[in-house]
Amino acid sequence: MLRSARPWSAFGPSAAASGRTASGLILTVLEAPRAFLLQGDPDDHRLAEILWRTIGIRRGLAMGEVQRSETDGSRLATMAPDAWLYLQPNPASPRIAALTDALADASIAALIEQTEARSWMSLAGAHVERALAGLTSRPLTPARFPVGAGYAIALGPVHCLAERPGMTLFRIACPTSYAPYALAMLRRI
Amino acid sequence: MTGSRLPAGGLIDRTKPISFTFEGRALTGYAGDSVASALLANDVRIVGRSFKRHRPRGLLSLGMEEPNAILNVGTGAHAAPNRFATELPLAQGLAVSPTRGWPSSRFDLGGVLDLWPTPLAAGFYYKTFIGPRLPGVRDAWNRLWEPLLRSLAGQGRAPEGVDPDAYDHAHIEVDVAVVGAGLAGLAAAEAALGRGARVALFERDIRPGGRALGRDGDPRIDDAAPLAWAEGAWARIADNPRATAKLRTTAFGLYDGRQLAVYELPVDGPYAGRIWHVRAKEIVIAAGALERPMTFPGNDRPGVMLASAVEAAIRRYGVRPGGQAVVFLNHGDGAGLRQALNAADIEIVAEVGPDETVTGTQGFGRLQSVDIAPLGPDGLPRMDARRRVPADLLATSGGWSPALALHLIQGGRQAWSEADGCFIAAGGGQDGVRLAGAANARFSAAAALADGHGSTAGGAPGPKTTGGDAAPSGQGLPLAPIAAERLKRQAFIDFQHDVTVADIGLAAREGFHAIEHAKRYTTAGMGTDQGRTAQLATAAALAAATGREIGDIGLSGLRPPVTPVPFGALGGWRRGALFAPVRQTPMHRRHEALGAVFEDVGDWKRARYYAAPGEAMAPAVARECRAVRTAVGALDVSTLGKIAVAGPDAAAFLNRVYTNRMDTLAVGACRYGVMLKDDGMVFDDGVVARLGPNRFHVTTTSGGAAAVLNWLEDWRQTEWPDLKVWLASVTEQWAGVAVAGPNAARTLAALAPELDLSDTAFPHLTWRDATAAGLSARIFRVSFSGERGYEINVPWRHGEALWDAVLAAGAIPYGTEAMHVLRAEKGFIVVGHETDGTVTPVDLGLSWLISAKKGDFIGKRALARPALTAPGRKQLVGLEPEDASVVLDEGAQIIATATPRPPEPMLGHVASSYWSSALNRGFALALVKDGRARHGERLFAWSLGVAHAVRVRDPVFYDPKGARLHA
Amino acid sequence: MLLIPCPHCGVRPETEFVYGGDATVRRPDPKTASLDAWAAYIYERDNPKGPHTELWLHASGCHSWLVVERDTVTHAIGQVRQARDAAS
Amino acid sequence: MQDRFSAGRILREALGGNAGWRPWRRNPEPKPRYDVIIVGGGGHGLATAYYLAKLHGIANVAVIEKGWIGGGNAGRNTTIVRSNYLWDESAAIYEHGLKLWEGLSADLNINVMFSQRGVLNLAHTLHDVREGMRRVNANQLNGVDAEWLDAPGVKAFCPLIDISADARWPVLGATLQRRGGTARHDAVVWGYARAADRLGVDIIENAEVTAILRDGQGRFDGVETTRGTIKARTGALVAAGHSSILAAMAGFRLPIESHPLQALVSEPLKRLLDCVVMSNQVHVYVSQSDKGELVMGAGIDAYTSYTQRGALHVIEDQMAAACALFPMFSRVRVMRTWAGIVDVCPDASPIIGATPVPGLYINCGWGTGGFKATPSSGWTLAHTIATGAPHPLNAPFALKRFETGALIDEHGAAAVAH
Repeated sequence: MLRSARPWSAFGPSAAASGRTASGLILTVLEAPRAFLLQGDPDDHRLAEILWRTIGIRRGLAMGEVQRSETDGSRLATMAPDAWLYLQPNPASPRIAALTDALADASIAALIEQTEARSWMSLAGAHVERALAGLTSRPLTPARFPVGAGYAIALGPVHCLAERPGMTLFRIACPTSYAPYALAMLRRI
Repeated sequence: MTGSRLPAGGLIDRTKPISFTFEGRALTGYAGDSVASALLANDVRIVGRSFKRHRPRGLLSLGMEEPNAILNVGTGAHAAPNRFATELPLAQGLAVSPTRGWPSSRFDLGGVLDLWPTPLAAGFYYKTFIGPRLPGVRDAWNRLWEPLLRSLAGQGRAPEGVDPDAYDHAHIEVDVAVVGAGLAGLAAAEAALGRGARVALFERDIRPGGRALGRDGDPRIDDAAPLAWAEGAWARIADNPRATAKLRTTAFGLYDGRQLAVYELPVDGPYAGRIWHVRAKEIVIAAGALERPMTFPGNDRPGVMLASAVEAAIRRYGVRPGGQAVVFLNHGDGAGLRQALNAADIEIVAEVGPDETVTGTQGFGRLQSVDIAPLGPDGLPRMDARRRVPADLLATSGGWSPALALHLIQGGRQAWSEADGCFIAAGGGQDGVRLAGAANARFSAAAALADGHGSTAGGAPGPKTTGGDAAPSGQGLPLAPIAAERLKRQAFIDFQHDVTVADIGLAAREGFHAIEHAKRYTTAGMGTDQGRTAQLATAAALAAATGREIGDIGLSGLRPPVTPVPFGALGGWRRGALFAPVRQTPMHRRHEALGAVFEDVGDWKRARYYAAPGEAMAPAVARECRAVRTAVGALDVSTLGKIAVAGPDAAAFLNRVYTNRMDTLAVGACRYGVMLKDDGMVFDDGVVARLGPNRFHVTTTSGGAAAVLNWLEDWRQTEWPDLKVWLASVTEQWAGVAVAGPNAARTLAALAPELDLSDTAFPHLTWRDATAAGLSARIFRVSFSGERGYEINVPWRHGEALWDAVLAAGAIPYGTEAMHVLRAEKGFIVVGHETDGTVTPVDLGLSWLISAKKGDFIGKRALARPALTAPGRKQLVGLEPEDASVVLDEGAQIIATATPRPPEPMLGHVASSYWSSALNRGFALALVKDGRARHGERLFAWSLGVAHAVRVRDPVFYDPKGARLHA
Repeated sequence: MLLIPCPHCGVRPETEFVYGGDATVRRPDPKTASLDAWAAYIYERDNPKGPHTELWLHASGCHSWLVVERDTVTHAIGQVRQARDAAS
Repeated sequence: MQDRFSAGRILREALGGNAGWRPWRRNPEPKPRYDVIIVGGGGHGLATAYYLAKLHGIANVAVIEKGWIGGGNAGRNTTIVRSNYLWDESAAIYEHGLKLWEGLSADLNINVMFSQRGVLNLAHTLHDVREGMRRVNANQLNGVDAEWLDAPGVKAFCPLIDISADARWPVLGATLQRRGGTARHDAVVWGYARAADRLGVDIIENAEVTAILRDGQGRFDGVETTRGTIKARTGALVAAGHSSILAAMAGFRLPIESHPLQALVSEPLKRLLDCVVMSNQVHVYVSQSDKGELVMGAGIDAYTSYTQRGALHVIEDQMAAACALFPMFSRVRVMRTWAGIVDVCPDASPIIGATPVPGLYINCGWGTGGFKATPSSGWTLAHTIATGAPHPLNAPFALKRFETGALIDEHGAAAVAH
């Protein structure tokens, strides 16, 4: 069946694209989590209730805040005062259906799937902060980009989303069509 | 080691000899040498020729102020033009040569220009080469004089080929950034670290210490010799985890938000470097001071050196720059110099006293003697009483000027200080930026240390100094009185550009009284040395010539960078494949395999056509078009911009955005729409599909997606915040394949057997969710070709699989060129072809898209403006060349005659033009004045000198009834 | 490079933003607006030498349109608000 | 004009030790009243004064400059001169200017170093090619010299350009105007000043306008300056970079935004680039000065500003682009960067003519292209001032056009094709 085709076509990142960067950082291409952009009124309590009921996560309001589910590794990153990104590593999680059903009519909030829109990769190594700083004027010091946070960030000309799961580890999502460029950019640091 | 190297001493490693070549001559120096000090050690006295008069020049300095020693380094792709010998650490195998002087710097034919320099005075070129014609030469300036001047001018040779070096960029944020690791800078950095700050310290030299490097006679610091203290302080700072300390790293710019731009060069290799973008809460500029040469007749003779350079030669490089020295200072700080000369066993044959001056020097290519004369009551030298002393070295100092460049280029001010005998910082600039040490006119070691330490207030007490402390006292202007005009032409102010006291006098005589005018007229201070030695002397000479005070004249403005920075370094890593991003669709690899030729659309690569082996473009495109018209074709439409619009007010929002109604759109249906800017001009177009009562899927042009989304967000957030609607880009969520042609339904049926494709179940301009090729798909029944068409959208990662399936089901791939032919045959417009920001929907014949029933929409009011309704506007028409075999040039202009006589009135232009295999003729879409009233008229399409007769007609060439949509 | 304190994302470099120009322009009612009122709305902009109220889109941040007070002589940046709040 | 410049004169004066050279212009005290006041001592203002005196016999004119003449954009541009504009109105006024350029050295008796080395506008996409062809054809039919070159033609004309097909933005062709080129900006400013001064025009420096005076009927009546009140019944605002400020003083608004535009020069190199190269897609424009420096323009900074100071990232973007197009420039170094303030109109075309204030005229909005227009803008504004009516050349560039919507949009195509 055609569905069994490789998850990524050759244009984009495949596991083969993983490896070490010029300065020895470990660059790993990740399978994309299911991603849903959630947009709604930050003060709307109905929305908060729906989120808690369907995905078991309380909405963060501060930019960079990433709220995590206790149970299934899913998370909700604050993208804008009225926008959050729900990231669910388990593509078959029943919570996805629960959430989409609850917001299907877009009367309270808009829920748009963007799973395909981003390519995910991780960059790890002792000097990862310094190396990435060559690509962005966005400060990356722990004070400005704490462990656990996630921000929109420009790497060179590419608008990305970056998470910092650990002090020496960044998870980066770039627009899918820019993935070949983004990988080349990261490989040389 | 031969030459002038002293038997011992200096900060060089005599166990590490380094060989290099100068003008092909093999020479040797030591690790720790600069190219300049090595040349001096090898008795190379002529290091280049001047720009205009080709005078032989030697090393004036051993530092960043050097105007003379400009070298070409390396050859071919490794070449680097105009590098300063004083700034180049000596490296093994380095091949350097002067940038001027032919055949050599010693014997330069250009030297004849110096035989009678008077006609070549400042600005001479403005006053000649004026006449439009010379006997026999038309346009003499362009054909004769300018080429001649250009071949004489210029300095270094540009490299050839691609730069083999790589450059990088870095960004850091610190509390305190310190520029300069001299005494003041080191004290400032240590003080800042002392109070827990994160510190960045940048030193342009390859060693810390600043003036301590080439100087003796300073006090002991914390009971250590100054240099030992400096090295200790540097080590402490470099070891501190809160500090970033870099050598051979120059702060070349200071920008808004206290952002320093810093260029780091490797201490060992000459070029490849990194630019640091440094953001700091506080910036300490401790860039030191620059010594000023005295201006007197013959002051450019090789052997005339700055006093600090003589000291540095002896103390830092262990080089003996001469045997018999004349000392000519305009201040009292000569102790260190004298000690150095004595240490090097250099005889001081004369010291020019305060009531004396130098009136001339002699010697070709090397100083042989110096004329010294007493000053008369009129303050001018008494030439009759002058004496000539033999000397091969003249150590001169006209005092010191604080290095204010960084302060000035960020908007700082400066003012003349009579007490200090120099211009000093006088406020302005950004908060949190301070000068310290000699840059702050604190010239003595003790004062500099205290200033540097104090300038970052708080923390531990600063370094203690003990012992004598020297500083220039009573320094005046570096301008020696000169008796005769003739001698003023030998007294150089700008060594590199051969600007003399006489030139400044001439500029003053001709009315160039503003310093900026005098500078531009004489080019004083406009050389690659950026006028470090010339700036003050220029102002001083202008003051003298116009009888004004130097403080009233001021100095000419400085512009970044403080020191030259390579293009490649500024460009950084964005070169080659990383220069600009490329966007690819998931089918890209398939297109390549099919022999696609790509076109750039925004950042996208789109397949333009698929050439079978040996197939040219025209037949390929014709073949692809025939496939769509007679069977079925497949086009990759993944690049289309896609925006999800959702929320209770989504329909109301889109109603205001498009010219036609979107609120009446039924769920399951789609509709074509155009967007206008509020000036009434077409901005973008696409298809709007209603997914639910509150949910829409909107497509934009491939190139316009980002701009459209930003623009829609602008309206949503700033104009209509009351509307409850949200926008999200889903461009890369959906890959798409357009399946078009009479067999399109059959092809789709093969992919989605369970989908009812009848016109009743799935009519034109509707969409359905379905499973296609085993993939969950959203299928839009739309047509941009005039044939029955479906756009199958699947999750991006499955684009390739979908493409394979569609082709396997019999569709022929076609590219954007065929797409254009097909849409043009139907008279469909493309934003960017038929629009250029000056075209309204009415001009395009899209009035039917403008809803009269609904209220306001963006651009509606503007459409009523007189010029947008007046007759004579250009309207969309079709053109048929009378000669059916002709395909008009796109961009051809429409005129009324076959034989234009400029200025020939133009009626419009060809926007799109193709060969149509369906019509078996060339055809075009054009915008023509009152075009709709001209149908049937015979006009001419004119391009690059050829006029083709064309017949104006309706823009719909093919299937005007639209029957084929349902074929 | 300007440093713009985004009310949501904190201080960010100018390169993350898209400039939107004069923020004081108000769209007149299209039904009643005179020709020159409309022309003024489309084309005329505050262009002061000194304090300026202007729009910036935080394109590689929270995608908010912001109303920024900036001095066109010193480039000093004052109050920054979300345009949505400023408008309503 | 006495005191003429020539090669012979240079030799004669040299024999006399250059003692005989006279000031290029007087340094007059402002008179209380003039026939015409021109605010702005840049190229455009000085040219206006010169043509008023020379062609219209109006010599009782004051040019008022807040600093030193030529200290604004006249001294901050990349000196490119061309006339290959798309629309008839633009082509007409720029071509008129180009013809004036061709005789300017002789007319002003100073070498303005107008170098007709040819201007290339590169096309990197099919869209660029369409627009380029459209412009070339329009130029030719307007009597403006223009040629279309394919990629090999570009390489032949300018061997330095990388035309390799695998470049990120391959060169598909270019428009060429051979009569275009560069000139020496200081010489233009000083030449117009010298010539105008010789005809009796007072050039008054260090006089900043602090107020614009209007009489009871609201007509222009003079200006207050830091050097006192100066009266006149006719005035013209010719102060690029401060047009909106002066307009506000006079009580009207302009459709203008003022942005920093950065430019730079490299260190001087041996002659290597013999034409002007411009590329919108890659965003480079470059020429080599007679002295050997590469002179380059960058993009305008995004925001409005009155500091003649731009941001570094704009320079960095431009240097990356320059190296993409001219790989061998990578090791050449930037010597000076600077910024001018450009007044940008919504349709990228200038405003030359009447203002809502009777007796007051304005010339502004040249955006990034003002230098090349110096002669024609002065010429047409002088005509407008002298006759009280616009010349056909500048009539289309009236301020009124923004009301009617009859814009002259030189941005070229607004969007990118499907």
